[in-house]
Amino acid sequence: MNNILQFLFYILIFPGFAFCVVAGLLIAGIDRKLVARMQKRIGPPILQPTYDFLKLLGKETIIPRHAARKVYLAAPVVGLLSLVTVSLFIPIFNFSIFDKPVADLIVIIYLLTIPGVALIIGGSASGSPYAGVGISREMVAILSYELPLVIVLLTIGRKVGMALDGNITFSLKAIVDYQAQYGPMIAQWSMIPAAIALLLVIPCKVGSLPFDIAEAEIEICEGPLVEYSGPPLGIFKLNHAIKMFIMTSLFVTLFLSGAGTNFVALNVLIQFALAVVVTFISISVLKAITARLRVEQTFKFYWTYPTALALLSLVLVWLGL
Amino acid sequence: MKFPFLKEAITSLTKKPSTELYPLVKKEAPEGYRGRIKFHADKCINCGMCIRVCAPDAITRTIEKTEEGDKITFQFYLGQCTFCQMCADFCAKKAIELTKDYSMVGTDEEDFMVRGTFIKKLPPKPPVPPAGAAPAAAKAPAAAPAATEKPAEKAEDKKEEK
Amino acid sequence: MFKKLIEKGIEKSPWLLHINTGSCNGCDIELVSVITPRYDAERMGFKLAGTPRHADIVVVSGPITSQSKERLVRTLAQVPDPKVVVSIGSCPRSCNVFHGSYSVEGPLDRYCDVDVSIAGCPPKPEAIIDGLAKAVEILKTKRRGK
Amino acid sequence: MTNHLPIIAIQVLFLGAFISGLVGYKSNSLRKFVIFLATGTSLVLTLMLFKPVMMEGQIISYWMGNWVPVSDWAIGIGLEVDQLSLFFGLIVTVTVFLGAIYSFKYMSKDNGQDKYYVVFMMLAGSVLGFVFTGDLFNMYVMIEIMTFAAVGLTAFRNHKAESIEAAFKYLVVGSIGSSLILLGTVVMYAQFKTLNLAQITALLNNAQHTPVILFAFALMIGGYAVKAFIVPCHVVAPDAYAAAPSSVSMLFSGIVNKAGIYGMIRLVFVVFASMNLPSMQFLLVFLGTITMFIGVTMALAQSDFKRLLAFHSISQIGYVLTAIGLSTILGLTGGLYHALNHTLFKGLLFLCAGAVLYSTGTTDLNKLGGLAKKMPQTAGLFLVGAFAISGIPPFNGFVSKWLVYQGTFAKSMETNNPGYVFVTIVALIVSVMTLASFIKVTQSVFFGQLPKEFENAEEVPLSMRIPMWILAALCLVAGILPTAVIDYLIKPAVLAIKSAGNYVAVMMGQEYATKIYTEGIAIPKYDYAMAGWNPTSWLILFGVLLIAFALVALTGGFNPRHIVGAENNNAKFDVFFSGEAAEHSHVAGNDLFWGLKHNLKGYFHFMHDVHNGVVNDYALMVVSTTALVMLYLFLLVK
Amino acid sequence: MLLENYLCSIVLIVLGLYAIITKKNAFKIVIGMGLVDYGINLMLVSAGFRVNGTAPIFDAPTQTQYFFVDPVPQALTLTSIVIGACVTALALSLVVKIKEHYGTLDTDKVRRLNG
Repeated sequence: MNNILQFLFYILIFPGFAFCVVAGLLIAGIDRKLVARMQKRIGPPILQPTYDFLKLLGKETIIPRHAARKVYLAAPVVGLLSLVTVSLFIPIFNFSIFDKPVADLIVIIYLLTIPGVALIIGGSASGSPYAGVGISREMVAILSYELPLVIVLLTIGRKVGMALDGNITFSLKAIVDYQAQYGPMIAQWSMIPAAIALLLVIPCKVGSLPFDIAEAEIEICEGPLVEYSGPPLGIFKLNHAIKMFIMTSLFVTLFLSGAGTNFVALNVLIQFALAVVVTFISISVLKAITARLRVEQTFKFYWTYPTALALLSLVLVWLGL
Repeated sequence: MKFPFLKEAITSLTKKPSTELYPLVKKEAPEGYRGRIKFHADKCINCGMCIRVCAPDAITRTIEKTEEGDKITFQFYLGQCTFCQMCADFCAKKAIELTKDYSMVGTDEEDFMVRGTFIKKLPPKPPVPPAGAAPAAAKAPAAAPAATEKPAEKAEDKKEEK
Repeated sequence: MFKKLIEKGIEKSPWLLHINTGSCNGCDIELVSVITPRYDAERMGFKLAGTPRHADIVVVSGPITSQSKERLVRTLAQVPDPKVVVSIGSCPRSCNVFHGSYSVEGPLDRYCDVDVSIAGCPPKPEAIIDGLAKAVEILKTKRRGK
Repeated sequence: MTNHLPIIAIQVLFLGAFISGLVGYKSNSLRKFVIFLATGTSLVLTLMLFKPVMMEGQIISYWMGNWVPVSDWAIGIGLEVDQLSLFFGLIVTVTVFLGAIYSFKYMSKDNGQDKYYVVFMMLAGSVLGFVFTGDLFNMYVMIEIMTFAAVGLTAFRNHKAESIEAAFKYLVVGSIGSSLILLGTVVMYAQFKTLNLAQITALLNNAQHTPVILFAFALMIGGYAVKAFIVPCHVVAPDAYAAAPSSVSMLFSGIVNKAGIYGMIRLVFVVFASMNLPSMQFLLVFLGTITMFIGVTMALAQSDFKRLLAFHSISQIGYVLTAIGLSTILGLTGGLYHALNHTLFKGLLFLCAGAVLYSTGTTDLNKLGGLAKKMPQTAGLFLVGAFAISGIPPFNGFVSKWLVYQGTFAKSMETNNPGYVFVTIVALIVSVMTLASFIKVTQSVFFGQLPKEFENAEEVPLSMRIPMWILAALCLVAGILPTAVIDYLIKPAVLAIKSAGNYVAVMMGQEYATKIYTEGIAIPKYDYAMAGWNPTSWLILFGVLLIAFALVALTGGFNPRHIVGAENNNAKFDVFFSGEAAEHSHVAGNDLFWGLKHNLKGYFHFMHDVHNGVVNDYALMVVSTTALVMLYLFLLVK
Repeated sequence: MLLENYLCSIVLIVLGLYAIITKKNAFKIVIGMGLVDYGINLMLVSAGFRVNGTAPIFDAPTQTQYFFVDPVPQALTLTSIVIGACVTALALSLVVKIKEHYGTLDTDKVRRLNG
């Protein structure tokens, strides 16, 4: 019986829903504050995304005439679900809800595409031509950042696999244990190109400024979200925030984790702090100083620079460095 | 791969943001700012230049005959005004003044109406001279009510010319 | 308790939609300058939204020209409740210098009830911030009124 | 009694063909009943085979006319059903049964239905025969009947010029493939003087790979590559799939290319048993990777629904071939599992395409749009199929693709050869491109705005939706219970592939086999553990969350009063056109993925020129592939 | 073994493939397919040849001593010829239909399905 209760606790409270929502909204607030400060303006309060979410809950939901009702309403929920499921998989220093190592790196790759797909299906269901253009851009964005992301994860899998038991591992827990022994992954110079590649992938995955070709506010009026209003839009904005937290905490787990203290609460704080630092480096700085790229520039950028970096570290790891 | 403004972005993190905390710290409008109109009703001589000169016809005048003179109210509708200060410049008596009050927010028409009323006393009516006395004499003492009489004279000149 | 939270949300994060019905762009630049670092409306939660569906406060600038009348009405209808209409500058209030022209279709309140007006041609950014603050109060009353 | 089941299953299908031909023109419903009966019984018979073969590991051998081998020399035609054959047999019978039910209503609009059903049953019977047979020449005859029936069905709608052209091209390329297989069979017979697969396997086990054997091997590989539509010889497939009626296209992608893959497996693993040579593995993995990549990139550039699905079938066959080429236990499991999944979700997608064709009359992506409102069930089922093929977790595509990735990457770790990492990366990118092209179809066909001429499109009749529902359910089941599917279906088949000796022993008698296999019949140990991934645990997670949130959504979201439906002429519910009146403008078909097509412009133009539609170039591609394979075999395979 | 049989069949097969690949006329392609089939049939028959073996027919009921040619390839050739005939028949019917729809047999023109 307590297994079920423990499961519910895991799902609804700690690494699951509540923790995700709070951490996601906090990180989104910090990110907007940092960007504002970098532009020498005071910037919104840290709880601004929370207020946005609450306000959207209070608004009226209009379902446009051409929309397919059920899919239109279900899309944001499905996106949120998959994000929460991913957050269950990401171990925090040495705390993971699965006792034995579960090969979950590829599961994470796929679960992280579901929010993108949910956004696309939602936009497509709303039936607006702006959404159509937004969808095509979002898909090109997914196509462009998937290549470097995959290579980075395979490199890590290879690196940790070779060290631990000579066979490939796709388990995040094994990666954390590896870093507990040999120190954070970023300390090894052969993994630094992969770290940089993953840092470059995060803004496009989260959809923040230089690469937010899908939700371009001015050109295609928020792309797929053009017809959304009220709670569904709120959930999509929540997805956006949680995705920011998950991608950064994934980066922390992959590159900056280690043994960590034995208090879970302290670990969570350290993970959150590192996540904020990573958000600052990868998302806020770029958002403050760059303008939006065009669709094919994004595609060309991702299939050249980050891919080359990732391949470089793959080759280095392959040579056993 | 050059990142523009990266240095400025990082350094500005440490500096104080350059935002003016407006609602908390009230800010004075600069000198000579053309803000809300203030109408000194006492100085106005109802010459009507401001109405003539106002492009969007924001100024309306209503005259009301009362026993001690005609009660004139000037109404400046700020919702229609372009704050070009032409009325203030052309006003001979400097009766219109645009203050530095810039915060003109209102929810209905009334908040934008600036009104000023004054009574324009007619000069004491001179004793009616016997008929046929020279009109020139009538002209000199009645300097004050020039506007009202002028049209009357004009009408006579026209008749003579014809 | 939940209602109070949502009210706080509405008060703290009003999103703007800017509709330009033929204005001379004086008021438009002033509105956008409100979001620049100097006046930074974002610290009060204001954000320009791309579509009417995301908007709470609709800021209209410019005398309603005949071309933009039909589009204005349609876009205003597409904004979800609770919404507030703000007219910025004196054009929407009374199409100031353009009144009476063949192509101007009269002040804004012929098409919707204007909640807040900000006079000034163009109004100072501080005035716009005051106006928007006033709009947020009305938005709250509208929300509570529902 | 169980010995007779396979032959009866095959004969029932052929019998169904002839009886429906005889009784067909009289009354429609009688013919439907005959077809339903025939496909139903063959399905039941194959299912009855499931317990003895899969559970107890018994291999059924059946000699036609009871011509048992005389003094260790096979003279008759033998049927041999081991776990691998039954695995593909099950796929065939299930697909045929569902395809038959679907085509009852789907073909009702066409005339000459009795001819359709005769050829339909011939195709079904021949593929089942091909899968169950244990005789080399019998395999050739069955493959020939299959090609024949496929060409006939492609040309079924002969009032359309495209189907005639597609049929002719398919016939030319298909007959070249069959001739290659026949030539291979002839050379094998000239060498071993016997046609029985088991005996040839035994003789080959000891014999040195002489050039003649390599020549026959290369010819057979070339022939089966044409049948399985592997890339250099795939060009004919999209024309045939697009021109054939959808219930037949479902058969094409379900069983015709699976027959090619089965032939390839039987050949490479059991008969020639040469898969432990790294050079052979490299050949298959190389062919599979190209097939994967070219299939999906061509699919992205299509603007016709069924042609897009056809190119996806080719790319998924690339997945299967790559996984099988690894010849590790994990690779084989991934490959077979993906073959099963591919038949399920591709069948579902082709049926959805058929449903769209049935109610709107066109499958051009640029003309369709917004059908979800008119055909909600088909749209929902299509989404299930699209998510399954692009590998979204709860569905089966994810499981088998995940096995393929792990297999390729584990292979790279074992052999320390970076080439396999490149294969894993290509596989993952192809999976994302599959997702991209299905997003394109979803947006172009089901969502977006409904064009004027499809105002009166309505949902397809129930008898067409039942097979779709069954396939969707199977997709979900195969996705949620992978360990069960693997233990009962795929593990025995993988063991059967790996233990050729067992195959020979049953057919030719135990002592014959021990004499040949001096080192004893190696039964490989199934060391494949699901790598600790206990799917059920995180699926429960997903389920609990789903329920939790479904409740929230059902109670009308967070403010029930505010969900406002769309009254018809209120401007509030018009699509936002930045103020303009909402006229019909639907972003669909070719105007999606501009960024990608712009960057890969060179590649797409080249690919367009390669598929130029001239039969001679197709034939040239087939012959040159076989020549290259032959050259490769002679030079590298030692 | 009959070397000239095998050479002749190889020549037939290569000629057939040459016809299929280079000839632009659909009718000639069908002839090419036929040629390939006949080549393979020739090789199939000559595979069963045994020096001074007789035809595999039991003419005298009592005769015990027989030395036959291998009968199996001959059986296979029968099926193969039948299949070759049917393929040619189907191909020709399609060629007639192509002429009816496209008005030409030139494969360069019969290419609506491409890309």
